[in-house]
Parts: sequence; C-alpha cells; structure tokens
Amino acid sequence: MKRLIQKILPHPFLTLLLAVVWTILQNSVSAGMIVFGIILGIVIPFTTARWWPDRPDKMRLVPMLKYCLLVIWDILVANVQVAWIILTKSNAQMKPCWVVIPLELKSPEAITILAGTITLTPGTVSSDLSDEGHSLLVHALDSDDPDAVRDEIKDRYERRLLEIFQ
Amino acid sequence: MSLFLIVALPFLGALLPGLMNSAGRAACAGVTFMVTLATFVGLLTNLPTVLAGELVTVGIDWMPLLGLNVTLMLDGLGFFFACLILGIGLLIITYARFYLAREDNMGEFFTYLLLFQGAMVGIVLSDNILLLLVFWELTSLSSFLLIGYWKHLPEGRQGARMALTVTGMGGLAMIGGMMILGQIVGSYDLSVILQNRDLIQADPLYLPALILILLGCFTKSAQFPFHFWLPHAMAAPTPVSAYLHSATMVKAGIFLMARMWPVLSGTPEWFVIVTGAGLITMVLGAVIALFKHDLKALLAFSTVSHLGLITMLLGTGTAFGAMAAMFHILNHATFKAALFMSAGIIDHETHTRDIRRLGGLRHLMPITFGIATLAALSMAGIPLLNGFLSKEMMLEEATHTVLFNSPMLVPVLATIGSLFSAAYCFRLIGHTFLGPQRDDYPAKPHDPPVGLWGPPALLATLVVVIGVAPFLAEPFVKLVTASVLGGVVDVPDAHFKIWHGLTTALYMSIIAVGGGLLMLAIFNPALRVWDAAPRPEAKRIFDAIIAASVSLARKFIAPLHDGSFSRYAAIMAVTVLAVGYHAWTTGTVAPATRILQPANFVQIAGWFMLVAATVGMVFLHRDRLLSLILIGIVGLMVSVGFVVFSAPDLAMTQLTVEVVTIILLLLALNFLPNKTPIESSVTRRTIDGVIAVAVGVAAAGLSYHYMLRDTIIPSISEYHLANSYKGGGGTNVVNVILVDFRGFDTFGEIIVLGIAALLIYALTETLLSGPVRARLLNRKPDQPRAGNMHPMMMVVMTRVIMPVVLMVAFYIFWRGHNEPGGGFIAGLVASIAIVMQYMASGFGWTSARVRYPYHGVIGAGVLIAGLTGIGSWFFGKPFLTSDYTYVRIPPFEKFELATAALFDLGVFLAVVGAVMLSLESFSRLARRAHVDDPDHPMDIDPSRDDETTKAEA
Amino acid sequence: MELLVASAIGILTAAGLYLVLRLRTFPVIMGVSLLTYAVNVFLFASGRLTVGAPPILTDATTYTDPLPQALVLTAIVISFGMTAVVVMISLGAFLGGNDDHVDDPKPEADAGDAS
Amino acid sequence: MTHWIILPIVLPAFLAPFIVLAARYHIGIQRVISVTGILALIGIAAGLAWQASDGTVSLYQLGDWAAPFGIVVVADRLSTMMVLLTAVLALFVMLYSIGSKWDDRGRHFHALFQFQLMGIMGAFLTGDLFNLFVFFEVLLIASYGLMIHAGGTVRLRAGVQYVLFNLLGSTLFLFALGSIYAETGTLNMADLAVRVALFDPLQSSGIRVAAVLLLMVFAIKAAIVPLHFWLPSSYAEAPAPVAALFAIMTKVGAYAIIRVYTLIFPPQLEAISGLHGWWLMPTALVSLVVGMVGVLAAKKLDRLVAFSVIGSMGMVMVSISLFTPEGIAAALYYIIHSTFAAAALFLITDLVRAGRANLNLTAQAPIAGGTLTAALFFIAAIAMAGLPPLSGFLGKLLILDAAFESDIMVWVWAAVLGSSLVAVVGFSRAGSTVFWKARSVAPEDGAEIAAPPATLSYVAVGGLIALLAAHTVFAGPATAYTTAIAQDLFAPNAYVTTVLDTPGKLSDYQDDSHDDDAAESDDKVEEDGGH
Amino acid sequence: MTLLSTIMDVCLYVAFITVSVAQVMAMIRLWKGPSTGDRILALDTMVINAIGLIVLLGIVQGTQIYFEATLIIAMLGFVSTVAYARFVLRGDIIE
Amino acid sequence: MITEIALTVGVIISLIIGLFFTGVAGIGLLKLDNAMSRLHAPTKAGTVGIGAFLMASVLHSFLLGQGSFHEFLILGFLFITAPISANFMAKVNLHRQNCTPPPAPPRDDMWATLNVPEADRELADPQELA
Repeated sequence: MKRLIQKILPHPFLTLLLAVVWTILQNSVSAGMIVFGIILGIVIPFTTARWWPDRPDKMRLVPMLKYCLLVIWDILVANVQVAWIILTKSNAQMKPCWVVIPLELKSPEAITILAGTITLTPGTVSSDLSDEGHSLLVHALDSDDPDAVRDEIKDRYERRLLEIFQ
Repeated sequence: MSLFLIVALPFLGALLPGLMNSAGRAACAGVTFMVTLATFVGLLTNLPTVLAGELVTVGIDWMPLLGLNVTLMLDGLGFFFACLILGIGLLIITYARFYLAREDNMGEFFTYLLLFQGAMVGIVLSDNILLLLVFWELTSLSSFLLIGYWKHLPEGRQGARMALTVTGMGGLAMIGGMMILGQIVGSYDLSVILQNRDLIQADPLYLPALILILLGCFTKSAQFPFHFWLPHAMAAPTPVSAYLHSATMVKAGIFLMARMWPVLSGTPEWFVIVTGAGLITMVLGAVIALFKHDLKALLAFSTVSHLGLITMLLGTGTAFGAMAAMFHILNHATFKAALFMSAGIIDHETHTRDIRRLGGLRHLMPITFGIATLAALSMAGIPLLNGFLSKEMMLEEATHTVLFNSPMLVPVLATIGSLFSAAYCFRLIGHTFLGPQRDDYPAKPHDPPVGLWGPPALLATLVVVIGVAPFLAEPFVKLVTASVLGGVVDVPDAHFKIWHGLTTALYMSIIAVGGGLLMLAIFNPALRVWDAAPRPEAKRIFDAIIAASVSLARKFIAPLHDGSFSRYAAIMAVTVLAVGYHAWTTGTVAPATRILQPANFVQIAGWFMLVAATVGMVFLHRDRLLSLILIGIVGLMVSVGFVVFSAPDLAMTQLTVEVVTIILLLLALNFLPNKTPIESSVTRRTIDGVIAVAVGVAAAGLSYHYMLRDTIIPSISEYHLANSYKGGGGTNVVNVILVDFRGFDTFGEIIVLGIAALLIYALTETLLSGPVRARLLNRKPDQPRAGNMHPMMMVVMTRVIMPVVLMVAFYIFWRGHNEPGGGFIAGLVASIAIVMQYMASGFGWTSARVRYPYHGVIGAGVLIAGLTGIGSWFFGKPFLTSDYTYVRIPPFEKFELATAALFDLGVFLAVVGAVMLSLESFSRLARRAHVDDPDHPMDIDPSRDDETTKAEA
Repeated sequence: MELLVASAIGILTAAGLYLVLRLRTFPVIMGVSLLTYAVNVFLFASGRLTVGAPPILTDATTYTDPLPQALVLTAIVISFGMTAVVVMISLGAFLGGNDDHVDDPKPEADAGDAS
Repeated sequence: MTHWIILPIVLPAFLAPFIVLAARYHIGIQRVISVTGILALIGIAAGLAWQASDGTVSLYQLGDWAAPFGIVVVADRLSTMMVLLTAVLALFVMLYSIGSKWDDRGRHFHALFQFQLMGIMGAFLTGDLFNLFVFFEVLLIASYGLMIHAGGTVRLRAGVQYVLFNLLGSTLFLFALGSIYAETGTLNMADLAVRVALFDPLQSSGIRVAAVLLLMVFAIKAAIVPLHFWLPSSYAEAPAPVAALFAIMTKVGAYAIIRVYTLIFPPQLEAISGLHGWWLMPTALVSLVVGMVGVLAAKKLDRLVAFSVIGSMGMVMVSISLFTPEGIAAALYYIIHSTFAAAALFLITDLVRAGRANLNLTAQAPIAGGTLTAALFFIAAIAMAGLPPLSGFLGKLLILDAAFESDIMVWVWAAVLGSSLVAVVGFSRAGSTVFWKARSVAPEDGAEIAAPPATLSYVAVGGLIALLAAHTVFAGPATAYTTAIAQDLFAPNAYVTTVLDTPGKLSDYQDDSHDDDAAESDDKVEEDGGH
Repeated sequence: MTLLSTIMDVCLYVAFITVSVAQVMAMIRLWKGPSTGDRILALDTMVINAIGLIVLLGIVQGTQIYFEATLIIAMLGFVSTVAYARFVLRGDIIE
Repeated sequence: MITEIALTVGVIISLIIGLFFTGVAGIGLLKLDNAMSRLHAPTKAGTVGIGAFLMASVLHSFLLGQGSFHEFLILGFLFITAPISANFMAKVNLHRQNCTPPPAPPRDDMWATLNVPEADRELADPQELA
C-alpha cells in the first residue's frame, strides 16, 4: 500500500506546490480548479518521476515557512544595503572577497536552498561547491571580514536548515 | 499497301534484328532483308496509281492544334526516292551481311540501318512538313548511330558527332524555315503549301524561310561550306557509306529542294544561292577528290561534287534543269553505290584503302575490276554509260545559265568540274586496278564471294542498261520531274538520247574527258603542287570551333557556377532589388491614407537596443558566442516589440523559439570553430555592405510605404474577428485562426517541424555510421572544460522547476483558445522544460529515463492532428472542420470541449517530439565514446558520502 | 512609430544580408536568422501597427489585425525548423571536411574532356 | 462535397508518420507502404483529373470555412494535371530507388519521400497564397532531407548551399506575402484576383512591387537565370532518385507563375502593366541559353543533366512568358515532357555510375550493363535536346509556333533553335565519351566487374521513357488538353466564382465587406448587414 | 484621487524611463564586455528588465493579457543564461 | 474609496521601489569594475526591482477591480532561477579566471569548477581564450 502511494505520489510536496501553482495560474479560486490542480499535481510528478528518483529527506513544513519569511525580510533589508554600497562607494573603496563556508548540510536539497538563500540575500553570491561537496564558495561584494560573513551565514541560515532537514 | 505501313514497317522491323541477334548473323540479315523487301513490294503495289499521275494520300491526326499530322503522300518524286532507298537498301543489306566481321554486332547494325531506312522513307513520303522535319532529324540521329557504329575507332566517334552536329544544325534551321512557311500559308500540309507559290514568294519572310530551309538542305547534302562532314562520315562501315552517300542521307537535301522547288524556286535569291553553292561544291569537291588517297575519301568528295552538280541544276530553276537533276540522281545512285561497294570489297580483301598502296589489282580481282571500272567510267561521263547522259544534260543546262551577268561563268566552271571529275575517275581506275601487280599488299587480294560482288554487279548492269537504252528510263524520269515541277511549269519534251549532235555540251564533255586524262598524266607534279598549297583543313576548323565553343562555354559557365554561395546570394539580392526598383518606379505612388503614430521614449529605447544589437552582430560577428548572445538580444527586443504592438502570442512564440534556437546553435557551435577569421578583402566587404544597405533601405521603405496606407478593401481578418467566437468557440482570435480558420497551414507547419526533426535524426545516424564517427571519437575540446558537469544546484532546482514549467505548458495549452497561448507555445515550453532536465543531468542519464521515443511522439502528434481533421468526414464535413461544446462535469465548472483543442494537442505533441528529437540528435553527436553514462543525476552529492564509505569498506 | 519599425526592419535586413554574404556557415546562419526576424516583423507590420489592442476578444471595440499574427506565428515556427536543419547540415558538412566555408573549395583541375 | 480532392495531400501526410511510427526499422514494410501509397495516389489523381477534365472546378473548403476566410483547395484542370504528373513520376522514381537500394542508404527515406509528395501536391492544389508558402516549405524541407540522404561531405556541402539559398527564397516569399497582404488584405488567390483588379493605376507602386517579389520567389523555384544558382550542384549531388523527383520541383515554380500571373496579375491588368514581358522573357531566354551552354561546358555527367534541367526550364519559361493561351498550352505540354525526360536522365546517370569510379566525362572502362544504359541515355538525351521523334521536339515546335506572333520572335526562335544545337553537341560529346570511347579502354587488371544495375531500375527508367513515348504518340489529345487548360486560365471566371461563391460554415448568417465590392455573388444569403 | 492617479502616471512614466535606461546600460555592458561572463550577465539583466517593461505595460493598459508572455520570459530567460554559461564552461551544453 | 487610495499609494510606492532598484541594478552593472562584483548588482537588485513592479501590477489590478495575484508566480520563478543563473555566471568567471583566485576549500581538494578533467589540462590556458 505504501509502495503504491509512493508510486502515485512520489513527491507530495511537489504535488502540493503544483496544485498551488495551478490555482495561482487560474487567477481565481474555485473548487473545480483546485481539484483539477491536484489531479495535475499527481499526474505530472508521476510522469516525471524517473528524473527525480530518490525521495528527499523529510522536511519540516513550519520551520520552512518561518525560514522563508526570514529570507524575504533579509532580502529586503540587504537590498537596500547593497544599493547603498553601489551608489555611494567608489570602486576603490569596495572590498570584494571570497568566503569559504564549510558545510554541515549533506542533503543536496538543503545545500541548494542554502546556496540560493546566500545568492538572494544581497552582498553575497554562492559561486561554487568544492569537489566533494563539503564546502561552499561565496563571493561577498563588500566585506572587511570574510570570517564574519561566514559565521553569520552558518548561524543565520545553515543552522535553521539543519533543523528543517533533520 | 497503305503508306502508313510502308513507313512503319522499317521502324517496326527495327525491333527484329535486335531480337534475332542470338539466332545468328544470317537470321539477322535475313529478317532485315525480308522487312525491306516487304516494304519495297508494298511500295510497288502503289505503282499503278503513281503511274496514272494520281496522288496517293493517307492521313491521321496527330497534333491537329499545331498542324502536325501524320499525313503521307506518294507521288512520282516520292516514289522515285522511296524506290532508290529501298532498292539500294536491299543490295546494301545483302552486301553488309558478308561485309561485317564476326565480332561486329549484327543485330545492332541492322536495327540502326532499318531505323535509318524508315526515317528516309518517311521523309520522302511526308505530306506534312513538320512530320517531314521529324523524319529529317531522325535520319540525322540514326546516321549518327550508323557512322559511330565502330565505337572503338576515334574517327568513327568524331565523324558521327560531326555529322550529327552539322546536319542537326541544318535541321534546326530548317525547323525555323518550315515553320515560317507554315505560318505564311496557314498550314503545314505540303499539298497546301505547294499551292501557294505566289503567297510565299511575296511574303517578307520568304527570304529568311528560304535561307533557313536551304541551310537544312545544304548541310544534309554536304553543299559548300558544309561539305566537310561527309568525308569524315566515311569512318562508318562501308555498307553504311555506300547507303548514306549514294542513295539516301545526302540525297535527302536534294529531295527537299526538289520537293520545295515549286514554291521556292524561280526567284533570284534561290537562283543565286542554290546555283552558286552547287557550282562551288561541284568544282571544289571534284578537285579535292582527285588528290585523296583514301578510296572512300575520294568517293566521298566525288559525292560532294555530284551533289553540287545536282544542286546547281535545281538552282537554275528551269524545268530542264530539274529533269536533268532527277535523272542524275538516279544515275548517281547506281554508279556511286556500286563504287562504294567496290571500294569496300577492296578494303575487305586487301585490308587497305590507300590508293598509293594499291595498283595492279585487275588480275587479282577481275570481277571487282569490271564492276568498278564500269561505274567509274560512268561517273566520268563516258558515253554508253548512264553518267554520260545526265552529265550531258547538265552541261547543256549550264550553257544556258547566266550567273552574275556572266554567260561564261557557269559553263566554264561546269567544264572544270567535269574535268576533275573525269580525272579522279581515271585515277581511281588507273591507280587501283591498272599498273603493275605489287607484292606488298597488306593481305592477299582475291575476288570476294558472290554476296559481296553481287549487289554492285547488279548496279553496274543498271548503269550499262540505262546508258545504252536511256529511253527506258525516260518516262519514269519525266514522271518524277512532273511531280517536282508540281504544275508550275510543264515537263520539257526533250528526249533522252545518246547522240544529240555536235552541241556545245558535247564539246565541253570532250574537253572534260580529255582534260581528265591529261590531268592523270601530270598527276604526280600536280599532287606536289597540291600538297604544297596551303588550304584550310575543314576538320581542324570544325574541331577548333567546337573546342573553342566548349572552352568558351566553360570559361563562361564554370566561374559563374563555382559553388560560391556568397556570390549567388549577392546576385540574388541585386536581382530582386533591381526588379523591385523597376516595378516601383514604373508605377505611381498613392498618397498616404494613414497618419504616423507618435513614438515614445520607451519605444525609441527599445529600437535603440535592437539596432545596437543588430549592428553589433555585424561588427562583432567574428566572435561567434558573442554574436549568439547578441542575437538573443535581438530576439528579446523583437518579442518585446510584439508585446507592445498587441501580439502576445507572437511574443511568446518568438521567445520560446529563440531559446530553443540558441540551445541548438550552442550545441552546434560546440563543434565549430569559435571565431570567424577575416578572409574577405575590404573591397569585398564594402561591396557587400553597399548591397546589404541598399536592400535594407528597400525593405524599410517598402514596409513604411505599406504601413502608411490602407488595404484596398478592409482585410478579411474582420471576418475572423467577428466569427472567431461564434464559429470557432475561442476568444483568442490568433489561436482560432491557427487551429481553425487556417488550421491547414498549421497542419503543414507541424509537418515541417516533424520533417526537420526526422531529417536531423537521419543525418545524425548517417554521420555516426560514417567516417565522421571516428573523428568525433577522437575529438578534443578546443578549450579546457570546467569541472562539475552536472552541478548540484541546477539538478535540484530543475527537479522542482521542471514539473512547474510542464504545468505552465499545460496551462498555456489549456487556455490557448481563449487567452494568449496554444499548442505551439505549450509544446515549445514543454520541450524547454525537458531540455532543462537534459542540461541539468546530462544526456545519458536523462535520455535513459525517457519514456517514449520522440519519433513516436512526432508521429502521434501528426496523426492526431490529421485524424482530428479526418474525424469531421464522419459528420459529412470537410477536413479539419471544428466543432465545440460546453460540458459540465462536477466538481468542475462548465468548460469548453473543442475539436480544435484535439488538433492543438496534435500540434503540441508534434512540436515536443520535433524539438526534442532535434536536440537529442545534436547532443548525440557530441557524445564521446569513452564517457560512460553516469549513474547519478549530479556529480557532487555529499549525501552519497555514506554509500561511498560503505562501498570502500 | 511606423518609422521606427520600418527602419528596424531595414537595419535587420541589411545586417542579415551582410552576414549572409560572409564566407563561413556560422555567420551566414546568423544572417539568415536576422533576415527571418526582419521578415517576420515585416509580415507583422503588414497588418499595420496598433498599440494596446491585442486580438483577444473582450468588450473592446478595436483589435489589431490578427491574421498577420497567425501568419507570422506559422512563419516563426517554420523558420525554426529550417534553421535547425541548416545548422545540422552545415555541421555535417563541417564534420566531414573540417571546413566551414559556405563556398565550394576551388576545384582542382580534373580532366573531363570529351573527344 | 467530395473529400477526394484533399486526399492527394492527406494520404501521404498520413502514410509518412505511419511509416515513422510503425515501420521505422523495416525497410520492406516501408517499401510496400510507399509503393501502395503512390499507386493509390495515382488512382486518386487520375480520378480527380478525370473529374476536372470537362472544365469543372471543384472546391474543398478546409474547416468548412468559405473562401477567402478559410483555406480552400481547388482542383481544376491545371492543378489536377500537375498532381497526376507528380504521382506518376513518383511511382517510377520510387521503383528506381527500391531497385537501386538507394532508399536503404540512410534513414527515413520513405517518410521524407511521402512528405515531399504531400508538399508538392499541396502546392499544386491550394487556392491560398500563404498556404502555398506552407506547402513550399513542406516540399522544401522534405527535399533537404532527401537531398542529403545517405550523407557524404560533398553532398552535405552542396546541401548547405541549397538549403541556404532556399531559405533566402522563403524569406523573400514572406516579404512578398507581407506586401500582398498589406496592399490587398487577403490571401486567397481568387479573392486576390478580384481585389487586385480594383487597383487604380495611380496607386500601383505597392502592388507592382508585391507582384514582382512574388514573381522572383517563383523564379527561384523555377531556376530562372540569374536565380538558378542553387540548382546545378544540388541536383548533381543529390541521390539520383531524389534528383529525378526534383524534376517536378522546378515545375512547381513554373506552375505557380502560371497560376498567379494569369489569375491574380493577368497581363491585361492596367495597374501592373509592363511587368510581364519586361523581365521574364529576357531572363527566360538567357536561362535557356545558359542551361544548354552549361550542358556543353559540363565536365561531369550529373552536372550536365542538371544544366539541361535549367535549359528546359528556360524553354518552359520562354513559353510561359508569352502569356498567351498558345504559349501556356505549349509550356504545359513541355512541362510534362521535361519532367519525365529530366527524371529519366538523372536515373540513367545513376545507372552509368555502376562500375565507374566517377561521373567525369572521361573514358573509363565500360560500365556494367552498358549497352542498355547507352540506349536509354540516347533516347533520353534525344528527348531532352528536343530532337524528334520524342515529345521534346513536339514541345519545341509548339513553343516556336506560339512565339510566332511575339514581338521578339526572332530572339525566341534563335535561342530555342540555337540552344538545341548546343545541347545536341553537348549530349553527343558526353554520350560518345561515356559509352563509346569506353570501348577503347581496357578494364583495369584485377578490377572487379561491377554487377549491372537491378532489373527494377531498368524497369523504372524504361517506364519513364515509355511515358515520354506515350506523351509523343498522344500529343494530339495532350495538346488539346493543355490548350483547354490555357483557355481556362485566361477565362478565370469559373475559378473565381466557384471559389468565392460557395457558401461555407456560418455563411447563412454572415455578411462581409468583400461581397459588396466583388458584387458577383448575388445568391449569397445576406441577413445581418456588416459589422 | 486624481492627484494620486496623476502621480501614479508620472511614476509609471519614470519607471518606464528607468527601466529603459537600465536596459541601455546593460546593452552598453554587453558591448563593452570585457569577458564573456559579463556579456551573459548583461543579457540576463536585459531579460529581467524586459519582464519589468512588460509588467509596466500591463499596468499602463490595465490588462492581464501579457501575463503569459511575462511568465514565459521569467521561466525561460534563465534557460538561455544557463545554456550560454554551460557552453563557456563545458563546450557541450547537454552532456 | 479608502481602499482605492491605499491601493494607489501602494502602486506608487511599489513603482518607486521598483524603479529605484532596477536603476541601481543598471548602474551597478555599468559601474563596478570586476566581473564578480558586477554579478551582485543585477541578480538581486534587479530581482527586487521587478518584484516591486509585479507588486505594483497586483495592486493595480485590484484597483481596477479585476484582482489578480498570478504575478506572484513570476516573482517565484525569478527567485528560484536567479541563484542558478548567478551560480553559473560565477562559475564562468571562475573558469575563465576573471576574478581573484579563491582560497582552497578546507576539507576537499579543490573547487568543483576548477577541477578541470585530466585530458584537458594540456590545452590552452583559459585566460587566453577569454
């Protein structure tokens, strides 16, 4: 039974996401469309399941939502900072630097989310992964102390992600 | 026998020798002989009618609208020539049976011979001048085959080609002449044309027609200056020479002059051209003949000379001349055929035809000697032989002919011609048969079997019989002459007699014979003079002309068609520009009916970016990646432009296509060099630039012109707007047009896409199974590749994005009928989603997990679209007729079900299949053999650490 | 506005044609693509330019001419297929001969004389 | 409404994907389907031709939409004749490609072949200008596939040029279509005929340019000098059966010129006066000459044949550009002839290839199956050069006859007759070198004796020759028919009214501006007035 | 209210101009380069700005009709960016 | 009325935010002097700018009474895809060596992008090709 469900619903979150996307796409909420969205949410992951073979680690939904809100806030704030830097500092004053972040996260999904977060929050761009996937290379636009950046990222994001993807 | 059968028999019979080839040589020859005999007999059955002076005509329609009909007519002239053709043909067939060597293909030979014979009979029996032309050219073609029969001999091939070229040229000219005649008269029927002498001669086109027709006759009859092909045609086997040059091919021109005599002759133009050409030919041929050492060449030039004689007679335009000509045709046929066959016998027996190596054959080959001597003396104009009679008549006629106001010119030249004629005849006898017997013949000569000497002997008998008793031939010749004259003038009542009294002609004749003997006496010194004298060698001139035209043609064609695409394209651009400009300036420009709409800052900025990217493409195109990026901008800006100008569907299509195109070009660029070197000169670039700018200005101007003017009547699209919802059930009019109003276009379009994909696939297969494969395997990247083929972020994101994009694709498809979107765009979006997966996890991993072969998807798409179209047949509606209805299934809202959506589904599938198959094929090329398919979708995955350690442990 | 569009068509055409007249397949294909853009816009403009009136039936009274849009859509897709094909064929030619000139190489003097 | 008219398009359009879907890996099944399909096509085409033979114009409204709003397919005498011609040609070409196993030297030959047929049929049948473009593209893209079938660097290189040139042509086509739509607001040919007639000579520039742009497009297809450059290499390098099938492709251009320039832009129209003779006739004459001079200049047999195709197209175009019923009738007769003749020659060229290293016009050891091949070449060359007794000669006579009234009759005659002579010289040189001179060359020691071509190949070529013979023998009926077609073309009323006055879907409650102006259809039900 | 809508109109106009200027600046970056990475970045920026332009257009015209077009640009713009980048990195974008 | 005013003000604010950030993105792209720094400007300033425009669009649609929120979808896409684009462009810069060399990773051998396959190492230096 579980197998069957697994086969039909390989990625429940994806199904949910698709149903939501469908509803947003319709630009109106109606029962019929939501049902239809769910149907699509089942059919599409089913047909593409071969390309997402492994089931990801369990993800905790509530901390994830919290994390999202945090990120959005950070994006807004940091954007202003970056804009300020760009508009006010001259090129010579800027101190771009590399930041290396040793990763405790193992799951690819988590690492990806972390990297994405780093990029979205201005001032930092996640640039590369080490060849075994144990560190993340981040470029900071203007920072005096790369270690501070590293610690902040580890503390602010990676820690939370570790909680979400236990 | 019906005339149809007479003409058709040789053609039908031509099939037999080929079929009988395996039955043996005798059977081949036998069947040919029987066919010819049957034809001959069939012809003779019409003799009584002809003798009664009646026309035998038959006809059926062939191309009545053109006036080309198969109408045949038999009168005295036709009968005479047909008799010659068939009669001599019978002798030739007999002779050839024994002449041809064992390794010669008998069947082939007789097939050609019968074809030729049929064509000749066709000429003389045609009542329709177009039909006559058909047979006329057929003789050229079949004689080409006959002359080139010995394919291994270069002389044979060249002679054949020369004959075909010259006579073919004449034939083509004659087509022109004949068609003018037909147009003047309003009919191509000979019987009608012959009635319209005055009409024709009064027409301004008479002279061109005359010249064109005479060109045909002269080339065929080897008149000066077209005489040169005939000697080279001697490379043919002797039976062919004998046939072609005594009785048939060359006589065709004479026949035609005789045939057209009633309408064409009698004018000064005719007289000057025909008589002049004839005289020159006669003298020239005779002179050259004397100095030829090859027996057949000698005979060939003598033929030329005699044809000139006949032509001259016809040219005089008098009835007596015509009669003399007809008589001489008969006589010439008899003695010349006999002589050719004798020459063939000599060649056959001694293995040489060179007079200088012969001599003294009279004791070794007495029979041949007898025949040849009789025939040659006849040719020389010795009394009691038939040649004398007609030559007398010719000289007689010559004394009455005044050319260029000079009464002496023609007689003197005629005498000179006769003199040389006599001389070469004597030389032929003297140097071949008389003199001491030699012991250095290439082969031991002796008389041949009766099969070879029988036919010429028969002819020699005729020579003597007519020569002694001309009155036997007289009624027949007069009958023939009557039909030549065609009632324009009466047949002269002069009788054929051996003795006319001491006339001027006789004196001339005596001078000729005497002079001929003298000439032979001083032959050796004369030969030295001749050899020393510079003279144009016709063959060399002809070859030079042909070689020059070929090389000229190559100089003209080769550089023009050297595969330079850039020049082709430039020429095309300039042509279109020039033609368009011409059309534009010859018309009148209407005043503008629309006002210019103002442009705002954004549009100007967009324009600026588009232009910057475009100009960038021109100046930076050598960096190929950069030009790809720039074209991305162009595409983006054009799409935004489409959005601005109210075309969201277009914008979406343009964008998606853009992305796919760029992916495709990047895949290709992987193999191509990344830079374009500078190769063209500055001049070249300037010229190209000027052309490009000119065309650009034209395009801009044209478009500006149209945009400021309204259509002549409001566009049909008003109907589409009005009926899109009513008739097509959709509010997105563009989509309704695509899948409904003009669904057929779309059907074609998805087929184009499908074909493109199939083609790409097929070519990939071909490349991968050919030599290219090895090269691909050994290929090195032209720059170091970065590590991490399948980055983790990309892979993970794709897992989420791809399903979403697929859903969006579905959404676009779903909504397409009413909102911007549709099967196309959905298909492209879906393909891009799949491409994302390919880019993320690589070709091997991804394609190993593809469920359906893309071929099948394309096929299914096209079939679904097509079947939707066919479905409407079952409702009695035409292909692609759409219908729609609204359905309500709880819990869903009411939604629309349209057949157009099914059609769109076909479009969707076809697009997905086509795009994917193309991209897949491209990337298959790039796969290097040593790369194994990875087991994992991403290269780096720390979560696999545990597995690795486990595996290591 | 019309002037902008018309001149854009002209510039695209000119640039496209210039690239078409180049000697290597890649710029030529780029040129053909530019020409395709030019002609698509040209065809589109044959329905005259209208801002803000997409042919999606609503309550509006005026719409832009939908027919040229449908035609251009067809043309875009077809020219995509064509581009894919020409890219593939030229790639095949390049891989076979390791030469991406569009023009044929100058022929070596091969004898072909009939006599 | 009969569905037969659409079948020549739909049948191949179904067979091709079916072959791809179901018989991708089975050449035998593909062959059976292909040949059966073509036989069916011949049957259908013959039926259509028979139906149209009394001058009936049959209309098929796709999607049930009345012209000019939807696309229509029109079967009149001209189009059905071309369709039948294509189908018959296809049969022999297909037999040859099976016989010579050309179809097995690459993938998807049969599918592409069917698609190609679909494109050609569609181009002949459609009554809509943009749809004509679509079918042009279908036939072109299929032809690209067929042309590079079996690959090879030289062929691919020629293919690149061929494709690029045609892409430029397609671009030009779109420019022309844009111009035409911008001027007239319609795409249906019959409707265009009505609308173009309304043009005032004082507003003619735009429509004139549109007219010549369209003409240029078709001229490219018809390979008229100086737009013919794509032809020699591509035809020479294409696989023989493909080149043979291409013999009909140039005719598509000729067909389109005939159709468009008698129906939409007829010569007597004032607004576009002076465009017909001005460019077309001189260039047609030049094409004729260039083609035949090319025959003389060719160093390879396949190029020789390709140039002869240009020449024959020149001949066709000379006749067409007279724009008289006689001229068109002659051109149509010649089109049939030259299609078969060119196809036969291309196939024979391939037969010659058997046992020869290349097709250079040099003496090489005798080819396998030489005598029969030589005989076939001789006949086909006669036909192509326009010598009697075959239809080439008759066609030439017809053209000369038609040109008699022309102002530049002398030039026409000189070009037609002169180029024939050049062709004769060219063909005889080539033939005597390839077939005769070969006898004097001993085969190389140890050289393997190539197997002669398959019987089926000979049957195919023989069939084409037989068709030529039949075209000659039945020249009377054939010319009568082409004359009837030409008369139809110069009295297009039946065509126009059939197309425009047949009601379609929604016709009973619609009205459109068109009818008011065309003012020809009184029987149309008009209920609600205008928009 | 009318004042507000006037302000809104002005803002819209200014926004148009800003986005256009940003586009032009990206274009200049694309011309200047100097590295391929910069050019890809410029292209990516232009794609994103194009979304902005179309969204603004939608606001001005008060219509939702351009939504699909915007969506597609957003979805696919990055595909071409990735393709270009992959090309520079690996040569082969699908391997 | 109040909602209308609020919505209008919201639109205005969103527009101003949007134009500010898109402007900054453009300036940054032009102004910054090294490739890696330039990467920062548009990938996020731009994203937020467009996000604000989308917000304006949403608000505006409510203002017109045809409320729509599907613009968020576009925003979502931008936010998901922007990091990947940035990541790839950073990789390009790393590979083409258009930036200062990064420090070595603490636990692994080297950065993935710089891990050029053995076979390619003898090929030309990427710097020259850049």
